[in-house]
Formats: sequence, C-alpha cells, structure tokens
Amino acid sequence: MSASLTGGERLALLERMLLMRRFEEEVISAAAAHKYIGRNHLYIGHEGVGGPALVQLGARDVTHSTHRNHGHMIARGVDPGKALAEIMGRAGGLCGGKGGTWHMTDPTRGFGSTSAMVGGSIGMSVGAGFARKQQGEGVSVALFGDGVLDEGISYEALNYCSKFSLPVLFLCENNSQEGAHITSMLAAKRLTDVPASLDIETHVVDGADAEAVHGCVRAALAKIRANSRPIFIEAQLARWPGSHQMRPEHTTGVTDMSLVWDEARITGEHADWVRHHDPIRLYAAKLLAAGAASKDELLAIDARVKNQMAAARAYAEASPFPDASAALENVFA
Amino acid sequence: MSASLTGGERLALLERMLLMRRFEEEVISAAAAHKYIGRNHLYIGHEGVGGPALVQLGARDVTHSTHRNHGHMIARGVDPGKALAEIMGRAGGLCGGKGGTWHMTDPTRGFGSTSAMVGGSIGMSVGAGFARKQQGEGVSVALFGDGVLDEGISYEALNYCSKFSLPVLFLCENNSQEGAHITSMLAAKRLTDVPASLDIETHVVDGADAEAVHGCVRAALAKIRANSRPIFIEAQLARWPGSHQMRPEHTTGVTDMSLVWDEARITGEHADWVRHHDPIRLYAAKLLAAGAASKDELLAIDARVKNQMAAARAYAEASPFPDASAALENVFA
Amino acid sequence: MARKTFATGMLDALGYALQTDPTVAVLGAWSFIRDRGLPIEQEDAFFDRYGDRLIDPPTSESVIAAMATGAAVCGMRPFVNFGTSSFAFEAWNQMINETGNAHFMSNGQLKAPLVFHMYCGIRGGGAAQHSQSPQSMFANAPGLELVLPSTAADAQGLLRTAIRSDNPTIFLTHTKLLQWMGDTPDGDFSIPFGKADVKRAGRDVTVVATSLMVRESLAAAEILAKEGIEIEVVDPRTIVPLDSAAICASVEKTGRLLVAEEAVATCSIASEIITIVAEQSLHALKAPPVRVARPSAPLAYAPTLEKAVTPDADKIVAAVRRMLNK
Amino acid sequence: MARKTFATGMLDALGYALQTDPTVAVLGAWSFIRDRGLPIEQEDAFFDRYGDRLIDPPTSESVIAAMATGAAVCGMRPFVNFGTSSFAFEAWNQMINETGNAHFMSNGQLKAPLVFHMYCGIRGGGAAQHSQSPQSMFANAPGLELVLPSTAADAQGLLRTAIRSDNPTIFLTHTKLLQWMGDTPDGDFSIPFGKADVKRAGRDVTVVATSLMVRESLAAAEILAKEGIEIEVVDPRTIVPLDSAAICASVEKTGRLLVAEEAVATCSIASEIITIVAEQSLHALKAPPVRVARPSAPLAYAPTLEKAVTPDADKIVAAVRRMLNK
Ligand SMILES: Cc1ncc(C[n+]2csc(CCOP(=O)(O)OP(=O)(O)O)c2C)c(N)n1
Ligand SMILES: Cc1ncc(C[n+]2csc(CCOP(=O)(O)OP(=O)(O)O)c2C)c(N)n1
Ligand SMILES: [Mg+2]
Ligand SMILES: [Mg+2]
Repeated sequence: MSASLTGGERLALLERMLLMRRFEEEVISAAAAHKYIGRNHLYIGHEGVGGPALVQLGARDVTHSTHRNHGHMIARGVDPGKALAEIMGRAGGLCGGKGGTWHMTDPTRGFGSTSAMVGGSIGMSVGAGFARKQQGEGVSVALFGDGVLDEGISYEALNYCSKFSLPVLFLCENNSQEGAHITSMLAAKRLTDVPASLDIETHVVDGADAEAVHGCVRAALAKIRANSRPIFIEAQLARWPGSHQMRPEHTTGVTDMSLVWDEARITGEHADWVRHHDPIRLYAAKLLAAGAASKDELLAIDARVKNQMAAARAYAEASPFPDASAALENVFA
Repeated sequence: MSASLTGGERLALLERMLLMRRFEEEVISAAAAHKYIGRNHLYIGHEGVGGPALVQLGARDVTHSTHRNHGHMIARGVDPGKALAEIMGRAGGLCGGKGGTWHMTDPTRGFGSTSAMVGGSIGMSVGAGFARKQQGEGVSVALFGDGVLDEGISYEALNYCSKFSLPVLFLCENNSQEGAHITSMLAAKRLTDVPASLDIETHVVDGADAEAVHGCVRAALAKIRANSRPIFIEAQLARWPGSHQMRPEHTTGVTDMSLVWDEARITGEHADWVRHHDPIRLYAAKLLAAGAASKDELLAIDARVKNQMAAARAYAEASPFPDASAALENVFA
Repeated sequence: MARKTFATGMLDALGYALQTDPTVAVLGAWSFIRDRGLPIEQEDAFFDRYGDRLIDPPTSESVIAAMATGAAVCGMRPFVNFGTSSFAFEAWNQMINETGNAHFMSNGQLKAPLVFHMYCGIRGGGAAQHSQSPQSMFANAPGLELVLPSTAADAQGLLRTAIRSDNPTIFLTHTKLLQWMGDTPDGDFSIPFGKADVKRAGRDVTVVATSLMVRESLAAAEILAKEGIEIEVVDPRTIVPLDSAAICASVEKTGRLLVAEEAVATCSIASEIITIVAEQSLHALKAPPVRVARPSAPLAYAPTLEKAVTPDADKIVAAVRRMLNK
Repeated sequence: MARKTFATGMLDALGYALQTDPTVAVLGAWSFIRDRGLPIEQEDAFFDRYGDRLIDPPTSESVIAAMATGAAVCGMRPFVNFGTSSFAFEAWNQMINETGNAHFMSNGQLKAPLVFHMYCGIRGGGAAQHSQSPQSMFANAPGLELVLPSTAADAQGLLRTAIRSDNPTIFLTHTKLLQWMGDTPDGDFSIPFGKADVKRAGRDVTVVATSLMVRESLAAAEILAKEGIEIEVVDPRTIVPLDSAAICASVEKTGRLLVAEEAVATCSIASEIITIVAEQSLHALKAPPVRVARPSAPLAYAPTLEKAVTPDADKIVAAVRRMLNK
C-alpha cells in the first residue's frame, strides 16, 4: 500500500476511478439506445492509470490525450454531463458538439487539443512543456497508447524533450500486453528501450495497480518539477476484451461491486479479465482487505457515482443538437 | 591491414577514392568558372566510407543516397562525365539535366531515387530491401548523414526493417564528430543507441580508415545476405572544413599527392584535417608504408585519375543545355 | 453482368492483380478487406489465398509510403491502403516530394508503379480529422495520377488500370460508396484513365460530379426530371488525367455548369473545372457557374452541423433551380 | 519612410514582436536570419538581443510544428521558420489536422496564435524538391490564414499582423523577393489581412498577381504601357482571408482577368480566383480569363528547363497581348 495516500484520498481515488467506469457504461448504454453515432474507444480497464496519474495534477499542468480520452477527462474532473453531451453531439457538450468523442477538450482542466490521429498529440505535449518551462510553472503530461510509438513523431518528441530538457511526463498506456488485438509493432525488446536510448529516465508500472501507478507518477512529477527533465512511464495493461470494438458493447458486463467481495460469482467468457485485470475491482478489494473501506462504504461510493452519472445522462439527453449556424463558426478566432 | 583485400584491390580502391576526390575538385572548379548554379554538398573527406563500402556491392544491390551523393555515384562506378554534366545541368547528364546535383541517379548502377530532403530516401531503402527479399537476391544500402536521425522517418525505417527482417545495411556517415558545424541534435549518448534500441546490430567504425570500413561493411553484407537482418554501421568522420559551404570553395586546397610522403609540407589553417583526417592521404600513406604501393605507382594512379576527370569535364562542358521542350516530358511514364 | 458492391468491385480487381502478377503486394491489407461489409467468407478466402503478400505494417505512414516507393522502383507493384485519407498526411513529404517526383527527376529512368488507396469523405460522425478529402491537394502535386471512382464498375475497372499503371496513382474511395451496388462487366476488365463518363445525359445543366456526388447528382436528376429539368451528369472519374474535352463539350451543349464536389471548395477540383471551362468555353456559359461543395471550415461532429455543410442531392437540386431561376 | 529590403522588413517586424511581447519565440532562427543578405552586424545584433528566444531545433519538422501548436495553445506566440517550404511537407499532418483544426474542434476554447514561415518558389537550381510552392494546398485546408507578401512594406506590415493574430498563419516568402528594396513606413505599423492592394491602376486588364508575380506584373505593366496598354495589378496579399470584392471590382472595371501565379496551376489559387470571378462577375468578362502559372510538372534543375516553365514578365506581357488580340 502506498504510504503517500491518506485514507480519504484512497477512497476519493476509488470513487474517481469508478466514475470513469460508470461514465463509459453510460456511453455504451447511450450508444445502444442510438442516442448518437456510436463510434468510440472506451477507457474501461485503464482507470488504474489515468485515475491515479491525473488526480495529482495541478492547475498549471497540461495534458494532451488521444482517441481513448474519456477517462482522462473524467479523471481530471471535467463535468461528466458535458463530456457525455459532447460524445452525443449536443450543444451542451464540452465543445458544443463540434469535437465529439475524439476531440473533447477542456482547457479549464488543463486539456490541450485532443487528437484522433495516432501520434497527433504527443508532439503538442512537447510544446506545452516548452511553454510551461518558459512560464516558470507547470508540467506537461503526454497521454498515449503503445501504438503511438510506431509513429516517427513520437521519437522526435522524445528526442526534443530530452535534448532541450523539457518538463514532460510521457505516460504510455500499453495495452498490447495480452489479448488478441495488438496495437503496436515495435521491434524493441522492451518498449522503454526507445526513450532510454534517447537518454530519458524510464519506469515500468503495473497499470492494473492504481496505487503503484500513483506512487510512480508522484515520484516522476516531483522529479520533473525539480529538474525539468522528461520521464517516460510505461503502464502495462491487459487489454479489456471490449476495447477493440469501435461501436462499443459491454463485453465484460456492467460493473458489479459485489464481485469485489464475492469473487466466486465471477464467471463467463471474460472472467479472467474481471478477476485479474479489472483495476477497479482490484483496488476496491485491496482497500477492503486492508480495512481501508467497508462494503457499505464501497456501496455508498457506488451509489453516489451512479447518481452523478444519472444526472449527467439526463443533462446530456436534455441538451439539444447544435443549431446548423454553428457549423461555420469558430473557424477563426 | 585487411587480410581481405589483395594488393590489386587495394590500389583499385585507392584509385576509386581518388577519383571521388578529383571529381569534387572538378565540381569546385566548374562552379568557380560559373559553369552552373553552383550549389552543392561535396563528398570530400567521406571517400574512406563510400569508397570501400560501395565498391563491394553487386549488380542486384540497391543504394539510396542524399544531398551528399556525388561520391556515392562515383564509388559505384557511375560515369563521371555524365555525373558532372548532370551537376552542370546539361542534356548529357545522368538525368538529362532534370535532377541536378541533388537528384542524380543511375539505376544501371543500382541507384534508386535520390532525395535532397533530410530523411527523404532512408525509407525508400526499406522498400528496396523489401523488394530484394521478395525477389530472392540482393540487399539494400541506405546511405545517409547523422542529421537524418533527427527525422522520425528514420526511426520508422529502422523499426520496420527490424520487425520484418529486411536485408538493409544502414550506413550512417556521421560528420558531426568534430568541427564547428554539427548536423544532428540527438539526445542519444551514442548515435548507435537508437538502432540498438530497435534490436538492430550496430557497429562503429573510423570513417577515415578505408580498410576498416571495408572490413566492417564486408562482414555486415555477408551477414545480411545470410540471414536477412538489418545492420547499422556508424562511420565517424571529422567534418571536412569545406563541407559547410553550399557554394563550394576548396578550403583545404587541391589534393597534392606529394603530401603523402612529404608530411612536413602540410601547413595552413586546415593542416590538422589534412594530416589526421584526409582519408585519401591516410590510405595512400598506409599503402606506401606497407610497401603495397610505391610513390611512382601513386603518381601513376593520380595521373590516370586526372586524365579521366579531364575527359569528364570536357564531356560535360561540351554537352548542351537541354531543350526547353524537355521541361514537360517524363512527368508520367 | 454481375451485381456487386463497390467494395467487392475493388476487391475483385485487387484479387485479379494478386493472382496474375506476383509483384503485387498489399500494405495495409486488414483495413482494406475487413470491416468493409464484405461477406466474411470472401474476406477469409482472400487472406487464405494471398496472405503472404498481404502485409499489415506498423502505424508508420511515412515509412509505408517511402517503402512502397522504394519497392516500386525496384520492380514491385505495391498497393498501399492508408485507411482514412487524413492518415496519409503523415506521409505527405514522401508522396509529394519523392513518389510524385521520382520519374521526372530521373529523366524517366525510374518508375514508381504503385497505388495509394485511402478512404475519404464525410462518413458520419468522423469529425474534423476523419472526414478529410485531400483530392484537391493531390491534384495540385505533379506526377501523381488521381482516381475518384463512383460506382462498382468504375471502382473495379479503374483499380485494374491503377495497379497496371507505371505511375503512382492516388485512389480515393468515399466510405459512403462502399456498399453501393452496381452492375459490372464479367471477368477481368479495365477502364482507361482520362475518359469521363456521362452518367446521365441531359440538356439543361451540366453537373460535373466526383465520387459520392455522382450518386447525389443522379438522385437530384430524378427529382429535377419530374420538374422537367434535365441535368447531364458528367463523372470525370480520373482527375489526373482530366478529360476536360468531355466537360467542355457538355457545357457547350447545355450552357450551364454546376460542379458537385464534397470536398472543401477553396482551391479545389471544382475550382479547377470551372476555371478550365471559363478559359475554354466562356462563350457558351449562359449563367455563372456554381459550386456545390463544402465551405472552408473543419467538419464538426454533431449530426446537425455535419448535415448543414454536406453537399447532397437536395443542395444540388436547389442550386440547379436557382441557376435556371426556377 | 525608410528604404529597405524585404528581408529587413521581415526582420524588423520580428524584432519588434520579440521586443514588445515576451511570449514570442522563434523556432528555426538561424535560417531566417543568417544567409538572407542582411548586414552581418544586423544579424549579430539580433542574436545578441533575443538569443534566449531564438531556438534552432533538430531537423524534425513534424515535432516542430506540433510543438509550436502546443506552445501556442498554452500562451506562447511561436514564430516557426521551416526554411524551404517543402520541408513543411514533413509536418503536414500536424499543420492540417491539428493546427488548423484546434480552434474549431474545441468550439473556440483553444487558440493557436503562431506563424509558420517558409521560403517558396523557383529559386534557381532548386530542382523539384527545393522549388515547391505549397500555397494552394494550404489554401485548401480550413483554419489556416495564408499570407503571400510581395514588397518590403507588405512583408513587414503583414508579419506584424500575423504574429499578433490569434490564428495560425502560414507566411510564405518567395526567395527571389528577399533582396527586393522598397519604401516602408517608419516605426511600427501593420497591414490588415483581407485587404487587397492595387499595386498599379489600369483600365484594360486586371492582373491579379501573388508574391513574386507582383514584381513581374509591374515589370510587364511598364512594357505594356509603352504599347498603350494599361493593366491593373491587384495584389491580394492574403489568400485566407481573400479580398474577392476588390478583385471582382477591378474585373468589373476592366472586363478582363489574368491571374499570375508562379505555382502549379492545377487546383491553385489562380483557379480559385478565376472561379470566384466567374461565379460573381461573369457578366463583366469580355474575354476568357487566363492563367500565367506553372504547368503541372515537377521543376527541372537545368536553367533552360527552369526558365521554360517559370512565369515571368515576358509571359505576362505575351498573355495580355493575346487577350487583347494585339
Ligand atoms: C495516423 C493514424 N494512423 C492510423 C490510425 C488508425 N488507428 C486508430 S486507433 C489505432 C491504434 C492505436 O493504438 P494505441 O495508440 O496503442 O491506442 P489504443 O487504442 O490501444 O489505446 C490506429 C492504428 C489513426 N487514428 N491515425
Ligand atoms: C526535410 C529537410 N529539412 C531540412 C533540410 C535542410 N538541410 C539540408 S542538409 C541538412 C543537414 C543534413 O545533415 P546530415 O544528414 O548529417 O548530412 P551532412 O550534410 O552532414 O552530410 C539540412 C538540415 C532538408 N534538406 N530537408
Ligand atoms: Mg494500445
Ligand atoms: Mg552530418
């Protein structure tokens, strides 16, 4: 257990992670109800990375994300109603319906431009690091998948940050560890060999272990703030069985908190993922075992999250589609 | 001394290297005489790399080169008259005056498309390797400077070749070792750390030592032909003091063979380069010291080369400028 | 005659090429064959048969384009599928500076016989980055053939020609066309580049339409016909080379020109076609030429916003009526 | 009034921006300042003064563009100099998919106030890869302002506006203009985007000219004036936004349109301008519009070949004479 988290922080982290999960479950349900076009890349299974990593950031810190961005938004405290509305293409969405799932952003929470191009945003993280270094405060966090390392710009970005000592945390969510769908084709024996070859400090962490990620990111952020050198963290993840679908289905079922204490009820085709890789179940079970949370507390957290998501869904559905006139607005500032 | 070269081969190699040098001297002289637009990147000082590396290639082997390509062409036996005519923009040039210095090619000598973009041709080398592997014979040699490793495509090219086991020799002429003008900004401690991180065998060789390069490339080619894995060789070079100018001047003076045996006469601002880094002087001196060549033989070689270049220059100057009608020909096959 | 989808037409052309020419290899096979609405048996059979030449490379568009070019120059005929066309922007330098220039710079010594295939157009919810249509940019770059097929038969016949061509060819498929059915000749057949196809004859207005806009123009023609307006739908099929003679001939007949293109209007193929007609057939124009195309704005995600700027049959109908003051 | 070169005009604008705005930083300083024919003392002084914000990055155009965009969104105003414009093709995805879309996709929440400067045009011996003029491609991409200055004053005044603009701006300098002298207002001044400048008034033919072609058109005007032909030289100065009203107004007056552009003609700014005039002022055209531009072929290296396709004063003169049947 991480010495760095108080009891309250641990529960808060779990709650945030659960909100990230329930958010995606709402996305699936809205898609199933044909509330929007329904093409998405969900963050389920990654909550143990984005959750603990991003709750630590400060107001001056900047993140850049990718197509798999929903969880990042929720982790940083973006309003889930506005995020869901954006995914559903509504006027009340984060970007007024213009960005959609792939291009959500919220600069008030430190989000820069979000790209759906593989390798589209990692370079912008370099610029955010450059700006924050010039401005004297804040770091930049590049969030990206293992597939991004296939693109040459990633190498250029790593090289630039190392050469110019920019305060950038490269946080790679590598979900090509297990499962049929592999998203990168790197010849490197270890993914971290690439940043290491460019003289960047690297770490590997178990992405299903929220507190391990928390500790690893905390140490890295402290170091980056102190000496303005980039650090690369690879969070290794077993791919969530549902993450390949572009039109999401909930292959592993709606998250059932009772499986935290009732493992015997974990069955079905994807039982292995639920038992060994679901970061939320694992973290809740850990807190329970350590006496850091009771069943009732866990259920109360879940009830709060469900309420929050119900309100978010209601907000999103009530929000109208944007007026056609907006189609030509905001081309230029 | 390399056991792999016969006496005759050693003299032939020296002669080829000298032809590469005298070719560039002719380029300088033609520029000074305003025979052409006069923007060039010269190969002087690199002869100890391209010479021994390329004379070993076979008919099915393919090379791709860059803006610093003159020496590569001559090393592979391209007609110097046609090459010079191309640089002078003449109809009798290798590419009828269409390509010029930066885009010379000669497929009959295994040259693919030559690019003046940093990183423009290294990826095409991958394709040549792919083709030759499919076709069952031949290897691809990527010739490029250290600056090319700044570009993301180099990383992609290395990764691709390693992942798909393509028969490609990456031969990097790193002239950022010494001197004021540095052409790459790599954060890697050693340049070879980059290919090594992608599971590619690497070697470093002294680019001023022609026989060392010969041996290193020979071993690499044999291995690539045997097991179709890429190999990366970094040839380290002290930058020739004249290599920065785009409109060339012969900063180190026209090559004087007598300096091979009369070192005391090496003087002037760039004496250090001539004494310690001129690969031709060094190789000739080595052959002389080893008794592999006499002064007279060296002078005879030089006389032959000078004659050859005089004929080449005459050919180029006699060649007319292309007719305007050619400007719109060969857009499509 | 066989009835098949556009996607099947392309696959048949590619299959024929793989079968008859051992130098053909596919880079980016998965996203060309899977998920395109083909019967799964057809997909599997394809992989079984040609699997050794169906390659799925890393997400490294730049080296993919370079590699295809290098391989083409060395005797292969690569068919590259980039997937969504905006991914090709990653390979822009390779395509524009290297592939398109290789033949010319070498004075014809080198050839780069390859196909760069990609999916373009407004697909529904693709937002700004996944709805790009780079055809006008490609047309501005010398040395690249440019094909914009609109029917199953054209897709099949033009792809055959593209693969056989000794030039690099950009082949753009609008995603919304993939499932469009059409009649195709039996067996192997090909369609030459540079020959426009009059998809519907008419006397009142020449509608030059590309890609998906051919389908929309034909739908518009049905509506307009009921009002007694006969538009002539001319499909250039290839933009490079462009059959400007056929376009001008049609305008000389109708006296009116509308260009329907889904892509952004500024500096576009639509601008080029109007310019060519203005240069060559100005005297024939009875009314100002009209573009039905996207205004210069990134594409928004929300369906209402997307629809607002997407050129379609209704917008063509309205524009034709305005042209004829009806 | 001060007399200075185009290069000095740009440097003065950049210097003013660096001096007055601490968020301005230069990426690619060396090739913007050195080797541009400036007095060496002026170069050195510039580095001494602003050296801490003059950065020379690795040869990694893709991350340079991305970095500038990320920095701009975070409060900086980067001025990126790519050098030769074809190098920017390496950064195409970043510029087209990211930079140009950022403001729109975020519904106006993000701004990317940056300048991408590059050298375009036929420079003499640049061959295919070092003579590119990507302006038409940029104009086809939404969200990017596009500036093509032709004089020292325009260079200085438009660069001031570009750096101060909250939008990403592409700023293209023709290498042959760098040493062109011109009068510039004293002190700090700026020129608004979207205002064409009539560089010479005339009654017979409207010549819309961009960048270097303004100089060539003015030279053509001198020659033609001796024959009693008065051309009106309209310089749009910015292509995005474009002052189409000024162009149409001139054509309404002269009844004839020639567009002089050095870049490849197909799907070009020239096509766009002719199309706009055909759409809006067809009735005014007394003769078919004409392009003096490069045919669609890569540029060759040899001087004879280069000259054959380079638009210049002579070609403009000849085209004007043909238009007037003289
Ligand atoms: C430039 C580009 N090429 C290809 C794609 C298609 N694409 C979408 S997601 C994806 C895989 C990305 O893998 P990774 O970065 O590991 O993210 P994951 O989906 O695994 O979280 C690819 C190739 C794209 N979006 N952009
Ligand atoms: C894409 C691109 N960016 C920038 C340049 C400008 N440029 C020409 S040569 C050069 C340095 C190349 O260094 P290196 O590859 O080491 O070759 P060297 O000249 O040292 O032999 C640069 C940056 C270019 N030609 N292409
Ligand atoms: Mg992944
Ligand atoms: Mg170098």
